[in-house]
Amino acid sequence: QELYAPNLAYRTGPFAATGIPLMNGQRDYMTMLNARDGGIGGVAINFEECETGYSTEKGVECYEKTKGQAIVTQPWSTGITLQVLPKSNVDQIPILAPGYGFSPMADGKVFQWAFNTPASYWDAASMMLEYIGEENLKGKKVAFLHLDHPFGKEPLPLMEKKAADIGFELLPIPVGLKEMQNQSAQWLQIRRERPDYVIMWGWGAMNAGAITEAVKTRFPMDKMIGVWWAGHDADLKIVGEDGKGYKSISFSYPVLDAPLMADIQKYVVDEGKTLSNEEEMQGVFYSRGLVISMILAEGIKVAQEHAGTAEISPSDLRWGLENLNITEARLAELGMTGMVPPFQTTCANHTGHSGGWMLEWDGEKFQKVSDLLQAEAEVIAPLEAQMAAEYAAANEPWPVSACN
Amino acid sequence: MLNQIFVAPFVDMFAAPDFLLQVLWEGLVSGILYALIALGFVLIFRSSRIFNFAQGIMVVFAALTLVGLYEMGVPAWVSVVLTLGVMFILAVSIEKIVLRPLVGQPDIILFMATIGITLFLIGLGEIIFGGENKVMITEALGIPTGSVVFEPWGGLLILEEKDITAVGVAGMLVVALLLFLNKTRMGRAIRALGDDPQAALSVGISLQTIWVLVWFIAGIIALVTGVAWGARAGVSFALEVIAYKALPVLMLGGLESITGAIIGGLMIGMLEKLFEIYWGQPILGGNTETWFAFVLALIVLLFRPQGLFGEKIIERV
Amino acid sequence: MLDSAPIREPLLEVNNIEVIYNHVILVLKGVSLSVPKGGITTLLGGNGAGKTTTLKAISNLLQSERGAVTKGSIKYKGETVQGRDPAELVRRGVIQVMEGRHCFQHLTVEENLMTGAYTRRDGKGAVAADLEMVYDYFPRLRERRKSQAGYTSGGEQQMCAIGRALMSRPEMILLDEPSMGLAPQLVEQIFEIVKSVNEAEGLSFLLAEQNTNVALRFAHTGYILESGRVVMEGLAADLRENPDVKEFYLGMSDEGRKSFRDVRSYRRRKRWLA
Amino acid sequence: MLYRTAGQFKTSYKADQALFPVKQDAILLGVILVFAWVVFPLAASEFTFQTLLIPILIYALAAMGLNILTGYAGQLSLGTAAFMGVGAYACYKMVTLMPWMNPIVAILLSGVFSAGVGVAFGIPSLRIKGFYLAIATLAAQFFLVWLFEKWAWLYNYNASGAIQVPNLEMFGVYVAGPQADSLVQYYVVLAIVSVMTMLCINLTRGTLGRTWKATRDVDIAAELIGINLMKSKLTAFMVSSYIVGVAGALFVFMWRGAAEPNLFDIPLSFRILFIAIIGGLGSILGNYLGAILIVGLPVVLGTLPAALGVPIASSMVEHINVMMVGALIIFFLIIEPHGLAQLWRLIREKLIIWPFPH
Amino acid sequence: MLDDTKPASAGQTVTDIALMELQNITLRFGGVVAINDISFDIRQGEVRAIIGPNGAGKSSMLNIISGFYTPSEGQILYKGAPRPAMRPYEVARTGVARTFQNIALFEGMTVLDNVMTGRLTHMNAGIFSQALWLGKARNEEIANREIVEKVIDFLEIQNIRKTPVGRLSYGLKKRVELARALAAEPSILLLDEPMAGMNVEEKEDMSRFILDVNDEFGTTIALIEHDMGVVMDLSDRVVVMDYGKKIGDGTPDEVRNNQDVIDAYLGVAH
Ligand SMILES: Nc1ncnc2c1ncn2[C@@H]1O[C@H](COP(=O)(O)OP(=O)(O)OP(=O)(O)O)[C@@H](O)[C@H]1O
Ligand SMILES: Nc1ncnc2c1ncn2[C@@H]1O[C@H](COP(=O)(O)OP(=O)(O)OP(=O)(O)O)[C@@H](O)[C@H]1O
Ligand SMILES: [Mg+2]
Ligand SMILES: [Mg+2]
Repeated sequence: QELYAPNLAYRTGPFAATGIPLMNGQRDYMTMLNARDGGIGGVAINFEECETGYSTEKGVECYEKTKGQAIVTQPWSTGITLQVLPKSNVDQIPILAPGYGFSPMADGKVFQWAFNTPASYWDAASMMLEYIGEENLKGKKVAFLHLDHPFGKEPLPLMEKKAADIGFELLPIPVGLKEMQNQSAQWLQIRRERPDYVIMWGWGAMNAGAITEAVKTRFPMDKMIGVWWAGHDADLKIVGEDGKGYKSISFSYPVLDAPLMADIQKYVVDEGKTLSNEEEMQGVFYSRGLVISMILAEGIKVAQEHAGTAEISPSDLRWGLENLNITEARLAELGMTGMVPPFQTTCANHTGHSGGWMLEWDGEKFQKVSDLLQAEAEVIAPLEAQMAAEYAAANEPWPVSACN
Repeated sequence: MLNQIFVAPFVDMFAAPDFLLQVLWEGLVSGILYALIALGFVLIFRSSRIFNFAQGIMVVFAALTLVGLYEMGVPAWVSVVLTLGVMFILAVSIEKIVLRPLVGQPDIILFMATIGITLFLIGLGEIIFGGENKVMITEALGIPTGSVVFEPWGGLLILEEKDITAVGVAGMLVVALLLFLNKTRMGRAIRALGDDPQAALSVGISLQTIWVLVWFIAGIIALVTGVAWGARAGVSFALEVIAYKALPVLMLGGLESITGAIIGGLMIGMLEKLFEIYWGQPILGGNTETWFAFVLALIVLLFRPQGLFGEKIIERV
Repeated sequence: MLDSAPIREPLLEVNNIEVIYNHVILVLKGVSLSVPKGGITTLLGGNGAGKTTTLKAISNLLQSERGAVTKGSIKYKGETVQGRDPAELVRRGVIQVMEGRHCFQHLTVEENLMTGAYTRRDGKGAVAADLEMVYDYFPRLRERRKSQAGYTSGGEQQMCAIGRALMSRPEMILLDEPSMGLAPQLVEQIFEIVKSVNEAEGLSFLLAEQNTNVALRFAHTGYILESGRVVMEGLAADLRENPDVKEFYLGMSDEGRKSFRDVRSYRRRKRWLA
Repeated sequence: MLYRTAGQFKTSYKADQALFPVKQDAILLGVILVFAWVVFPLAASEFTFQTLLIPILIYALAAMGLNILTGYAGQLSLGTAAFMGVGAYACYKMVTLMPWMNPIVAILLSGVFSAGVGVAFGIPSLRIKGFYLAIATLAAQFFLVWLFEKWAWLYNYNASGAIQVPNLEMFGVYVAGPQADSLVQYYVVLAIVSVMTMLCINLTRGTLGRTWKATRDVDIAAELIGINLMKSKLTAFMVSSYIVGVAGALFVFMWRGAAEPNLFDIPLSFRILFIAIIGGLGSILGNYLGAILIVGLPVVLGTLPAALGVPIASSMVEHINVMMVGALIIFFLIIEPHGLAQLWRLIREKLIIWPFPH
Repeated sequence: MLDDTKPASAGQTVTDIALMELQNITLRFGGVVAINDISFDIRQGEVRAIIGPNGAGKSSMLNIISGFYTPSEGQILYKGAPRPAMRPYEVARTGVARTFQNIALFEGMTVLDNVMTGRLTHMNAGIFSQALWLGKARNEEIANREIVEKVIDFLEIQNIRKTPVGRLSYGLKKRVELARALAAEPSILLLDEPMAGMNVEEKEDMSRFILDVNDEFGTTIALIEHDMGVVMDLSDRVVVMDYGKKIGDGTPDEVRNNQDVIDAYLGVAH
């Protein structure tokens, strides 16, 4: 008996570089649970990967292939998420998209089956601005360097709103999918416009490209902040010392001496079951992979308790993911203290808004340089509600739940 | 609007000449790199009328092999030699497995076959090297990594030394190739083959030898390109898309012309950068580099259907 | 004229070969012939008889047209040629001049000629001397040496192709319809060249021709091919006297040359079809 | 002796021009149609509909459009995906601006827009030939995708820049959007694709088809025997882009449900080109064979290790898959450069003379 | 003319009316003067041969007549009126059909389809009618097919009707090309070396076809050929070119005995 929780992974294609450590982390966590606890609630987890290469088409194929038995879909790309989102109501399978996807998915009433726990892109943008500080932003110019793709455009509504509210100039600079490795035009623009800050929404090969160009253009590194997918150790290692001061917001942090890491070492690495390596395991992305699988595992656990059976259905899992309560105490039990901030989800709140930390590259690795930052719920919530409603209207008939 | 199109950009250029120079330099460097890829294309096209789409992946493959070997502890220059060996084996296998059975087939079939090669190499490469972004071993190869800074008119102009090196190496490569093609027996055979493979066979030009040779040279060019590009942004499979950039360069310069590839590359590199910075970003929302080169090439072709330096298409009945 | 040339040892022997195109189209149905060293042998036959196919089978150029020799053997100087690289054959002295003037369109006439010397290793001087020789044979080519071959007239291209073959210093030339599209005095001239090369250098020729008249005048031996089979062979002189050959290949009736105006649609049956 | 044409005499030119002059072909077609209309829909699972049946039909249609241009008229196009995009975006704008519009009518109309764009980008073909012409289509490819990205009006200014198919109904049944049933969508696609195939067959065997083929084979000679090359090429661009546009609309509305601009980028163009070439340029049947191979193969390869119980990581399967597709493309090009359709033709020729070898 | 409804003007004799007059034609390619101030005419119903050494400019002359080259100087009178500048396909529609020195058949089509392309100038059903295979398109297809079948019968290529032309031998290809040109029912037929690469037997056949076309349909024929036997036997009048210049013009007998022609071309008297 097993629970089928497939992962639409991508270890190939132009985004593989950032995908692999995440997938490895996710996989190792589940492997560890299976080895240590015999799965969850006594049932083994079948954590099969279905390779998408970050291609939406392959993603949909994987979705169709797995949806028969799967209790969850982990689409792993904003494009695939957008594609399967409308189908989730019909197929009734929860979509788990931690830290990515469509920010308004936070609105659980409209997006009953979608979860972007523990934090959304709008959360990320909000925290980044907060970190810089309102006083430092007023009247300044902020370049928003982003992948010209749904993923890169996600935070724009919030950024535009904040720009208007605070009074800074927002300068969106798109990077085409084919220009990821050759961003000299974008960086010439940055040189010409002399922004005070660069906020980067990069992914895959774009990150390394941007960071090397930034170094070359002599843009002050400490004025450059990336989203959490632009905080991959390997991307910064290319420039090493020169990247010192580069920051990235994150909802996860590697705690190498955490008890969980010891378990991973014992049950996975020592058994030769990992696909990762020591260097990668110390990085931000690997540990984020662990966190993401933890969220899924916790959701399953809550669902099992609620349903009273270990063999839960997709709807049970949805209930579980809606009733996560990851407290400090629970994190301690999991041996993950400090690896992710505590958060809680509800039927109406599918994100949990955990908040996050600002990490900074010190020339060798990322260091936590802030206390826990929290996104501005009062700005984000109405925006979420509004865009969720627009989405529902455009996709009539679209079921909306009351959540009570 | 008219002001934005016809006046403002020039005012900008004039107002910050150092910046204009920087833009041109960046354009020049990308142009050289496009041209290098285009060179690989031209050589193969000349000898076999094969439009070798796989040149892009060969660049990635060469660069990854180099870095991979180095990471395994092989000294840098030994890695270079071994990589050349790998490129040679690749050339031989492509000739044996793909080209030989397809002799005399229509152009488009051969073009498709090279796309097949591309896919095959992507799959194989990812199995061997994994998908991670790798750091080019710039320093180990002794390529300078500093930068030269000028301050013309009180402004700032930054030239990376590795870019300067790339420009120099590319220049030498071109001269060598031109001499080879025009002054040697092999060069003539290469051109003959491109015209009429059947007749070339009949006079004893061995397709095998020439094709292996040509693909091997293309492999060397790919390695140089891979090092140059890799030094800028790391090496990963995402690099493969730069192959597309070589297409308009080729068309603009003329499919058979080495000079055309170089001049086409430089023109496209610089013009697309200028257009993007002074027109694209302010007026069109940016990212015009994705299509500018193609549209430019198209416009040129409307006036010269064989490209700037291509061989005139002989039409007789 | 030269009919009485002595029959020497065979240089090339084709033994009962069968050729199939595209795995389905059977074109040669058992062709055998032999070319003596230092002789001019001609292969006659109507359109589609299989002359070109025979020559290509010998020079191993069939492969690129999806054709294959499925039976029989071809031997040059006693060694099998099947499965060898065409380039190797050229090096060993067999070169083909293809039907339909395959010149390298974008190369100049002179460059075209120079490619003929591709396999040679005997130094620039010798090649240059041969280039002069070719120009002496074909003065028209000298005039047009700097033009791209693609822009020369049909006849000029034919000369260029033959000149190119001579540049390889072969022992045997497979000549596919050299007269096609050439002005009469040029045809004569080319055959004269063939003859003088044959006599002076001992070069052997296998000559596929439609122009039976000229071919039989210059060749020593001849074969007539019809629908992929050899229907007649013999000394050129004998062939010329054969009444069927006379009527069907030379356009002669008993009263001498027929006018093309008088041709009736009714014709006597060929004897070998009976 | 199964496949004997001997004895099937034609007594009129009309009969000789019938679609299937050979009886066995007509029977075969009948069998295929029964499968397509009855057996598959009854037997297929959701997964089969979504990953095989529907995409194969749509890809075959797109390839057919490309084949008209490249296979019949000889104009190489590397921009098919962009023209599909035009169809898809046109359809999206129509159904969102005019929600009352019948979705099938919208899909059929959207081809008109791509036909217009196709003709515009086809104009350079009058001067530019061969691979050089590919540049015109590449310019279309990259420019249009850029436009889909930048012109917010096209995607109704929504935040993600992607288009999402709304629920569309026809006679009370959902035919597009998340609520639509795969079976219904399959039938809609099948109907449209069948009709288009019929029209294509008619066009390619008639005057226009001959005009195109003449243009393709020797354009100079074609012009000298009285063919207006401009008209010939532009009609090819028009018809081709129309079909491709309809395929694009079907692609998004009947299958994918949502689309980002880069969906219509060059890999899709190449994919369709593969289908057309592996299937056979200048053949209608080939597009189906090619689509079955190119769409079906990765699916089969992907499920194979699991079915055989071989434990291979899915990323490895994917790597091998990419390699295999590459290798198979080369393999098929080598065994028959003129495509699967030609292979079928050869088999037929063999069957006709069977049991004799020649 | 191939149409049964029209009475065949069989046995038409050569008239004195010039169907086409070429006046002071000069053609230059960059520096090369391919044709240098040549004038001659082609009369209604005659067989007009153009001969000359290789590279003399014969094919170029034919290309000018069929509109593929535009003369650098000079003009063409066709059916009595000066011909304006035209695209080649427009020239074809005025009743000029031709064959090519280097066969230019549509290799991807069957013989039948190739010959049908010759009828394209006579077919004009709209695209919708074709797509639906209804009414006009279908009738037109059948009507033209009948004409084409007559040409095919006439040239005795019935048995290869459905063969792709790529598989044919050279001689048959030439015949198919002739069929394609004939199918257009031209007023003037231009043949560029129709008998190159044929043996006597085949030349005899081809001669018969050419003569029959000329006799039975009254088609005017301009012909380039290197086989003097053929030229002398078939043609009514002969133009001789050398290095782009006209060096002789007259009946076969006149030309045969013209010393310039003998020197430049014939070598020996024929
Ligand atoms: N590539 C090919 N594929 C299929 N059939 C072919 C091919 N080449 C030649 N044939 C066929 O083989 C037969 C012999 O052709 P071949 O060219 O050898 O004749 P030939 O005697 O040289 O005629 P010609 O005098 O016209 O040149 C012809 O019937 C032709 O149709
Ligand atoms: N498009 C062109 N560009 C340049 N030169 C040309 C072109 N067409 C023909 N010529 C030149 O014009 C001259 C006449 O060529 P043309 O083909 O008319 O000769 P021809 O009399 O038909 O000879 P042949 O009997 O060998 O076919 C030749 O020298 C040829 O090189
Ligand atoms: Mg022949
Ligand atoms: Mg000529």
